[in-house]
Amino acid sequence: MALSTGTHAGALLAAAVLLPFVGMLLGVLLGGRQVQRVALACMPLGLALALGITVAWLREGQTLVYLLGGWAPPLGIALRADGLAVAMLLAVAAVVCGIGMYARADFATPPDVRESRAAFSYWLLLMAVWGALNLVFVSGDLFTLYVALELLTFAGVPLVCLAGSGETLRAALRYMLFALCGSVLYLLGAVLLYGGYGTLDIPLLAGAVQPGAIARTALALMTAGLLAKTALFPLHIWLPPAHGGAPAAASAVLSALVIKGSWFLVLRLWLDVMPGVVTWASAQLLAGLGATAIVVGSVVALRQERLKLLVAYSTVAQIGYLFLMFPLAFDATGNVLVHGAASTGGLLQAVSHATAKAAMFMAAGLVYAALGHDRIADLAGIARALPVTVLAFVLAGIALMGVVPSGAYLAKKLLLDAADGSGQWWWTIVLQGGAAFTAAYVVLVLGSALRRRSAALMQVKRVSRLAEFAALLLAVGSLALALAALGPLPGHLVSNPLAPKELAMTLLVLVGGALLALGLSRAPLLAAPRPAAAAPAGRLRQAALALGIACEQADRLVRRWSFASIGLLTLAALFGALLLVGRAT
Amino acid sequence: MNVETLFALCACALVGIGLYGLIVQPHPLRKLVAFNIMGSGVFVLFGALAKRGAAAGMAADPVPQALLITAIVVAFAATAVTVAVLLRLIESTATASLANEPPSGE
Amino acid sequence: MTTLLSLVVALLLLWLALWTVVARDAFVAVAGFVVYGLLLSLVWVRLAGIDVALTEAAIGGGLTGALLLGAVGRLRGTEAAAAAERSGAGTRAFAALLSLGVTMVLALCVLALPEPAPTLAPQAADNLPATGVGNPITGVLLAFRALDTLLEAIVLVIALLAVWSLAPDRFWGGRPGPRYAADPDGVLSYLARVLPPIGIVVGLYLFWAGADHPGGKFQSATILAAMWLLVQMAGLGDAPRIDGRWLRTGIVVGPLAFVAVGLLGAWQAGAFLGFADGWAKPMIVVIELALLPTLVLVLALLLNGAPARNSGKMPAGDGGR
Amino acid sequence: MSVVLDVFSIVAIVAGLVFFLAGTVGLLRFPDAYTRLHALTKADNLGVALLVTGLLPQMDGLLAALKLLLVWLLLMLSSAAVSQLIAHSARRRECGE
Repeated sequence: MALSTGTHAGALLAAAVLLPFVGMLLGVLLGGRQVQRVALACMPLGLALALGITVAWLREGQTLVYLLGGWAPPLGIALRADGLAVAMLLAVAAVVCGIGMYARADFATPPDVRESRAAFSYWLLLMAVWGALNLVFVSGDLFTLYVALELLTFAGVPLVCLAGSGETLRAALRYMLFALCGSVLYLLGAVLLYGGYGTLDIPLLAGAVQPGAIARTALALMTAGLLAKTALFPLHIWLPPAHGGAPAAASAVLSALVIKGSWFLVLRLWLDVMPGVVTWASAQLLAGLGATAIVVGSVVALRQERLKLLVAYSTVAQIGYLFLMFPLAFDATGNVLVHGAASTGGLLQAVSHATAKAAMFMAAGLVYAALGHDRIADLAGIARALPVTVLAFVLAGIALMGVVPSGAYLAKKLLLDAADGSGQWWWTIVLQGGAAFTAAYVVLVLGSALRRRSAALMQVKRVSRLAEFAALLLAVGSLALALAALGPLPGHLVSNPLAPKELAMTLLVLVGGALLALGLSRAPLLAAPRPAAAAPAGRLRQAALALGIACEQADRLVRRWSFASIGLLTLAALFGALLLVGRAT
Repeated sequence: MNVETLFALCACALVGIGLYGLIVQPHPLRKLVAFNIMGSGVFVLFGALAKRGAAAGMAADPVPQALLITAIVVAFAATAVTVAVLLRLIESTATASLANEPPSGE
Repeated sequence: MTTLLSLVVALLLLWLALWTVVARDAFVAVAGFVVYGLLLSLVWVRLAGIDVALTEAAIGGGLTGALLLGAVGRLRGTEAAAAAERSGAGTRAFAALLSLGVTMVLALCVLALPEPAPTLAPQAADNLPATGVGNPITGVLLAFRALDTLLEAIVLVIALLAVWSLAPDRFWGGRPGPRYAADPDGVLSYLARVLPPIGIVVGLYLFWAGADHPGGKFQSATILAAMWLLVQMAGLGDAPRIDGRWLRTGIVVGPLAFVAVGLLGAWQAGAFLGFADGWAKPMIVVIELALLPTLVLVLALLLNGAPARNSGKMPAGDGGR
Repeated sequence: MSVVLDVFSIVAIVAGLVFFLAGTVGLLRFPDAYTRLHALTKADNLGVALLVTGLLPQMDGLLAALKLLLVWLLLMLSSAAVSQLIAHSARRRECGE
C-alpha cells in the first residue's frame, strides 16, 4: 500500500505517545529495581522527543499530522500537534523529568526487598499518566480522547491513595466515582456528535458542526463532564483531600499534570471542535466559575493550618485562573471562539502553573520530610535550615503570581490586553485580584518560615539535595518561561520590569497580598498585634474572619456528594441554556 | 416507530435512571451499579445510532459497534478499580462513607 | 410483531434498571444488575450487534456482575451506616427532576437526528478487503482503529496496576484473594473438572471464529478467564503470585507484540500500525494471538483483586517465585 | 412435513414456556430457599428441555443442532451445580444462625 501518513515529522507524535507506555510495559516485565531505571531512562528520551516535535513544528510551520496505519479519518485515527499540543507536550515532559528527579529519593526500592509496592506502582503510574497526557494532547479523535481520559483517571486514582491511609482511600473513591460520572457525560456527548455528523475526527467535526440541538447538548454535557474531571469549583469535591493527603511526589503529578488533561480537552472542544456553537454567555459562565474558584479556593487556602492543604486549595484557585481565558478569547463580532492572544495567554498560564505547582508541592513535601510535620505556624527557622527549598517555594509563588517577568506574567499581560481590547473590564479585576490572593499565601508561608527560632530546629530527616534542586529547577523554569517572549510571542509584551508602572503594579499586588494574608489567616500572622491599630483593624479583621468562615462553609457544602453531583447536572443544564439563549453581546 | 428509535429513547431513559441513582444512593457500591446502568444507557444509544447507519450491505455501522466493544471493556476496568478501592477502604476504616468528615469513632 | 417484542424488551429493561437503582438492599441491586446485563445482550441482538451482544454478555453482564457480587459479600455492614446518609426528600425530588430533564433533552436530540443517518459503513465496506478479514468489526478494531484496541489493552494493564497498588505493603508479591479449600466430593470441584475442557474448546472456537464471524479475542478471553477462576474457586488451583515472571510476561506480551507489529508496519508499509500488502491478515492473527494470554490473565486478575496474603513466605528478598 | 414439524415446535415451545412460568411463580410464591430452588430447577430444566426439543427441527444443519444440544447440556450442568451451591450456602447460613 502506498500510504500518505501526514506530515513529515508526524511519526514523532506516535513515538511520544508510545514511549511512556512501552516504558511502563517493560517495567511490569522486568520488575524490581529495573522499574525505576526504565522510568528514569524514558524521561530524557521523552524530553528529547518533545523537543524534536517542537523543532519540527517550528520548522514546518504547520500542524503536524500522523495517520495511524495510513488510514485517513473519518475511518482511521489521526494524531495531530498544533501549537497548543506542542507547548503542552514540552511542558509535561519537562515537569515529568523534574518530578522524576525529585521522586528518586522518595520512591527508591528499599535495599532489603526485591520489589516494593510503592516504588513499583509509583513509577509505572507516572509513566501511565505521562503517556495518557501525551495522547490527550495529540489525539485528533474524540473517542480515542475518551480512552485517554480514562487512562488518566485509572492512573491518577491509585496515586491519590498510594500512602494507603483511610482518608486518602476515601478521597480516591470520591475522585474515581466523580470522574467516572464526568467521563460518561463526555462519552454521551461524543456519541451524540457521531449520531449527528458521522465522525469523531476533530477537524472534520469542526467543519460539519452546526449550532443545533445536538451540538449544544453535546457541548453542554461534555463540558460539564470535563469540568468534573478538572475539579473546577464547585466540582472540586475530591481535590483537596486527594492532593493534600497523597505523597508529595504524587501530589505534584496530580496537581500539575493530571488535571491539565481534562482542562486541555475543554480548550480543544471550545476552540477547535465547536467554536461556532459557543456563545458569549456560556463563556462568561465558565470564567465566572473560575472567578469563584479563585476567591473561595484562595480564602480557604489562607485558612489552612497545614502547608500541603494550603497548596492543595491554592490549586483549586489556580484551576479557576485557567478558565478566565474563555470569554477573553471570544470574538463578539463573529460569535466564535478564536485562537489568539487570549488562548495563548491561557496556555502559557497552564504551562507556568504546571511547572510552578509541581515545584510548590515538592517544596512542601521536603518541608514535611525535614520537620516531620507541615504546620504553617511551626515553620520558624526552616528558611535557615532548608534555604534552597524555601527559595523554590517562593520562586514558584512568584511565578504563580505573575508579577515579575515570569511565564505567568506574560500570560496575565496577554489576558489583560485581551480584556481591555474586548471591553470586559470585570475580568481585569479578577486577574489582578487573583494575583494578590496568590501573593497572600506566599507571604503567609514566608512570614512563618523566615521567623527566627529560639531553640535549634529539629530535623527528623535529611532531605535529598537532588530533590531540592529539582524543585528549584522547576520553579526557575516557570520564571524562565518569560523567555517565550523572545521566541514565538510578540516582543512588545515584555516591558521593563523596573519601569515605574510595572513596579507599582508589582508592589500593589504584594501589598494587597500581605493585607489579605493578615486579614484572612486563621492565626494572627504577627505574634503581637500593634495595640494602636487595634480598633479599626480589629473590625476589619472580624469581617475578614467572617468571610473566611463563610468560604470554608461554602466549600464544605459544595463538596458534599449530593450537592456536587446535582451541581454537575445543573451546570450542564445551565451551559445548555446559555448556549441556546446567550447570543446577545 | 422503528427498533432503533425505540431503543435510542429507552437509552435516554436509562441514562436518566443511572444519573438519579448516582446522585441519591449513598453507598459507593450502589453508585457504581448506577454508573454501570448509566454507561449502558450511553452504549445502547450508540448501538441504536449504529443500527440507524446500516448501509452497504451491513446490518449496522461497524465503527460504533467496534468502539462499543472498547467502551464496554473500559467500563469493566473502571468497575474493577472502583471495587478494589472500595474494598480497601472498608478493610482499613470499616466504613464506606463518602462524607467529607469521617463519621465519629475513627 | 418484532416491534412489539422490542417494546416489551425495552420496558422490561427500564423496569429492571429502575428497580436496581431504587432497591433497598445492595445484594438485590446487584442481582438485578446481573439480570439487566443479560437482558441487555438481547437488546444488542435486536440492534444487529452480535459482537457487542457477546461482549456485553461476557464482560458487561458476566464479569462485571461477578465483580459486584464479590464486592457485596464483603461490605461488612457498611450498608446500614450508608443508609443513615440517605439524602432527604427534597434532594431526591430535585435529583429526579434533573435526571428527567437530561432524559428529555436527550430524547429531543434523538428525535432531531439527521435523516438519512450519517454512517461509515460504506467506507468500512470499501476498505475491508485490504485487511483480509471478513468481520467488519474485527477490521475496525485491528486495522482502521487499531490504536483504540492497543490502548484498550493498555487500559486493562493500568487498571491491574491500580488494583495491585492497593495491596497492603506486607503482601506485595503475594497472592490475591482467599485460598479456597478443595472439597474433593463437592459439586464445585466436580464442575471445575468437567467444565474447563469444554470451556477452553468453546473459548478457542470463539477466538478462531472472530476473524470472519461474530466473536473474537475478548469473548474468548472472558470464557477462558472464567474457567481459570472456576478452578481457583473450587480450590483445585491457587491464584498466582503477582511477581511471578511468567505471569508478568503474560500480562505484557499482548500490548508489546501489538507495538512490535505496529513498528513492523512502520518499516514495511511506512505507517505505524499499518500493514503492507498481503500482510494484514497474518499480522492481525499475530496480534490477536498475543493479546489472548494478556486478556485472559488481566481479566482474571482484575477479578482476583489486590494481593492479600503471602502463602507462608515473606516477599522480602526471596527472589520472587 | 414441514407443517407437522412447525406444529411440533410450537407445541413444545409453548409447553416449555408454561413450565418456565410455573417455575417463576414457584420462585416468587414459595416460602423458603429450598422449596424455591425445587420449583426453579425442576420446572426450568423441563422448560429448557422442551424449548430445545422444539427448536431442534428448526435448525438448519447438523452442526447447528449439535451446538444447540451442547448449549442444553451446559445449561443443565450449570443449573444443577449452582442450585446445589445455593442450597449449601442456605444450609450453612441456617446452621450459623
